[in-house]
Amino acid sequence: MIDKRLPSAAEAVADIADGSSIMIGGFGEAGSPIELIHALIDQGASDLTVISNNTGSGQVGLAALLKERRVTKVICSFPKTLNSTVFPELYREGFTELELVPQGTLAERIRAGGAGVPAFYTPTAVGTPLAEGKEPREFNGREYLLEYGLTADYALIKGTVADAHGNVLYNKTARNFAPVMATAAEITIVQAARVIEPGDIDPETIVTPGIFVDRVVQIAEPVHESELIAEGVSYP
Amino acid sequence: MIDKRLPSAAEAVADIADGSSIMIGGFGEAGSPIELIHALIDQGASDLTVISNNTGSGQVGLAALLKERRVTKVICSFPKTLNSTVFPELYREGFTELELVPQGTLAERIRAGGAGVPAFYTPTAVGTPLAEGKEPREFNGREYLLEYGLTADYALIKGTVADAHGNVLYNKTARNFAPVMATAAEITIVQAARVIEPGDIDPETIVTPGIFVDRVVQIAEPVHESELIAEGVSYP
Amino acid sequence: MSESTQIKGWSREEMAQRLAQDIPNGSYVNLGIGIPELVARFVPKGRTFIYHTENGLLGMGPSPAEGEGDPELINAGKRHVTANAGAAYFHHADSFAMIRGGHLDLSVLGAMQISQTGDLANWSTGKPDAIPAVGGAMDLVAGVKQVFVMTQHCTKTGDPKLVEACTYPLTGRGVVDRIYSDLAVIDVTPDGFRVTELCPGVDFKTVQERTGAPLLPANE
Amino acid sequence: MSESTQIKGWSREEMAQRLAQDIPNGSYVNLGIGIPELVARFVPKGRTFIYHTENGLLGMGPSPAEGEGDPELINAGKRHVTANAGAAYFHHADSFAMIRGGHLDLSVLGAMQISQTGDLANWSTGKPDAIPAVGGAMDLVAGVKQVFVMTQHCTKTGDPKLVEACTYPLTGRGVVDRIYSDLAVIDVTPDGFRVTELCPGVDFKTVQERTGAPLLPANE
Repeated sequence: MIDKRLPSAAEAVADIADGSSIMIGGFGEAGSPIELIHALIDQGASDLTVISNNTGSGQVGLAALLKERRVTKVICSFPKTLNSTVFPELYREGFTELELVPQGTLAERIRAGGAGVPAFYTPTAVGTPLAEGKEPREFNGREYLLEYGLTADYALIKGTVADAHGNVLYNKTARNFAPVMATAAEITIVQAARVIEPGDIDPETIVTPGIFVDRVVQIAEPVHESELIAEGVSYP
Repeated sequence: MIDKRLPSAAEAVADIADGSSIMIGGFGEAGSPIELIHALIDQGASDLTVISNNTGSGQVGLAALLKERRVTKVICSFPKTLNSTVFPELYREGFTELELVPQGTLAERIRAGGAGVPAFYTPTAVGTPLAEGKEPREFNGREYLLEYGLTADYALIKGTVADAHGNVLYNKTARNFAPVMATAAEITIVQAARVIEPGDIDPETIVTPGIFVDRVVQIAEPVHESELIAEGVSYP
Repeated sequence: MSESTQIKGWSREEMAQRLAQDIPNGSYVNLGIGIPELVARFVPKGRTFIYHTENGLLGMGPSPAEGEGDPELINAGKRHVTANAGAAYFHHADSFAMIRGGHLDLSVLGAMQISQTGDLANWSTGKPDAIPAVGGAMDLVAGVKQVFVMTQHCTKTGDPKLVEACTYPLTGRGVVDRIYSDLAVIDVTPDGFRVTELCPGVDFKTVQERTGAPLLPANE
Repeated sequence: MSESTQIKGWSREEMAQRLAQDIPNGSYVNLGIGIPELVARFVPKGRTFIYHTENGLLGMGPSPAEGEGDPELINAGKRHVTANAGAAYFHHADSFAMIRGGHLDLSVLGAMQISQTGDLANWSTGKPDAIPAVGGAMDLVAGVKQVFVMTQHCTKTGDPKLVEACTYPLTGRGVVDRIYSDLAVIDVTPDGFRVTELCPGVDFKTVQERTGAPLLPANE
């Protein structure tokens, strides 16, 4: 019997230690595992490195985790949000460090980390300020930069359907970073609206095979960032 | 209107020129696009470089293309088959050159070729004869080898269902190399048992998005290598 | 350069419409956030473009009716969109493999500056207090087959955006193929900027006065 | 080493059964073609192993009934298999990302030679007329967390397979963790081969005589 289900988000994130690196799925609010992030806020771990495309909106989810001064570094492609000043303030104050990575390089570095590829070359960012400090190399007359695979201690991701083996399906563009993050973390934690028995998902359609997933929690009615923000919620 | 359908395998392969490089999907007979290969045999192009995991069985499909002395180089991980002497004879004779690549490195090189990654590092084959001539480099105290992305002029692949935009689904382990080959070829040609209208495939389940596919041919009842071999068929 | 005559150039919609005419049928297109999104409204009759949004959708359709959006079906600008028949969802590594691997035919982007050698600056003012945020812009210009820029010819303060050399931090070096401004359609050629087409009622001299680098006239 | 006494060691089935006892519940396992496939028949009570086959299936089940196979549902040995509840199909790049990325717990492989430093040779005799064919063996030994070798202790001609240094071309350097032969279970340690368990009725001296490198006794 293999059963990766846990009864609550709190139990799923209980062992995350201070200083951990955490990949958090989502592009804007699509795919953001808000309930897992809120459980992490409640749990208390600090000095975290967060790898995520954005830095959250309003004062909920990822933005709330930042606001609680729990994140000392973000690795991110787009840390600006119209309706949030949380990250800019922490960044200007010098509390939270930023490693800015082009979006496609971020995705590819995470994929490489999960695929046992320590480094690869990419044409992205050649000739720009983001090439600074990076090792250039020419292939077939074109310049490329060396980029390194990225791994993390944990990944927090959101699916729609998961089974007890950890197979996961996603909803539309909420898929975004989750499938690659699941491969690149030591412990991958999935929240899914429906958690079902192995065999109930067509094996041809599985996006994240269970080998990449360690813990599954059912969050039957996940909230959306935009709804919480519209309601003026500030977590906790 | 976008419609990538062509009426026959013959028309789909008509422009393949002498000297072309061709990726051919399949692992053993699973996913082998036999009807497209047979159309290529009929078409006559020679001096081909074939990138495929195997070298075919019996005297049909890929083995038949080789037997017709049309392939001067194979890039391959496992060019041995119990029931075929076609490749061994051409190889010993010196007619067909072999570039032997570990299976995972072959898949990753093809993916890199399709993903605009000119080169990457891998731990596979370190310390073995297949590391000869490859550039080593250490990351975090472990040795890796530099491997180059692989592209081709054409890819011939087999799906079960495709639509007029070139979206493709596969059957079980017939998926194997096809999705990465589709990304790495200038022209990707798909044979599928059912060709349907765009919108008739759930967008969550598409394995190969149409952007990677140039031509689609319906082969309603594709044959299997093992059936042809059992019947003693020798193509043409 | 700071001549104060009011020039009536193309509107944003007219720029989008003009640009759309140059996209062949069946093209795979990524439209940047903002003005470039307007292009989708002006697909010429008889043509179909397939829109890619880098957050993981090919076959993006128009915005849904107010209140009918799915918060998890959005574009790169994080606005609600729809999926057309034949659409496909995929993850970010696959999405940027499409971009970096040269599978998209066209990227339409906005610009802060474009140099006469095709350098593009469109992600940062480089000011010390700016929060740097790059998103997918550097990947798009490095990977997509053709890069069109759609932009007002000058900044709000009247400074030229087409310049000899960018002063803002670059998004990519030598990446822009063509510029659609409110005043003209301008190609980036090995010899520099070449005016391909003038907005009706706008003359070459006027465009040159508002451009920070020499312009070549259209090929005769 | 060429002592002609008949030694009755473990049968292949017994080797498989012995090996299976050392696999923890819930392990993700890749079984090499040939003898290693036998392991799947001996899963200890109360445990579930999930089998990966590198051609693109996780959750591989047993062979189907004769004549009921799907020619497109095969394992790495190209034999018909089935898919268990909870299985998933994926393409080769994803499959070898699992392998190379260290996601599989165990790979069980056959061997031609194993050196006392854990080098493995199992893909080529290196003879000039041999058709070289490597498949996924080099990827498996480079990527999977633990590598167990399951093999007859000696070749058919009585030569030792466990040696000081391999003479055949390597599959990987320092990759083997443990060897299950017909005579013993042997760990590859920083000090060399260490006998962990002897087949009942087989003594240490007998195993040493059939081994081409010094053996250490089990830790007392």
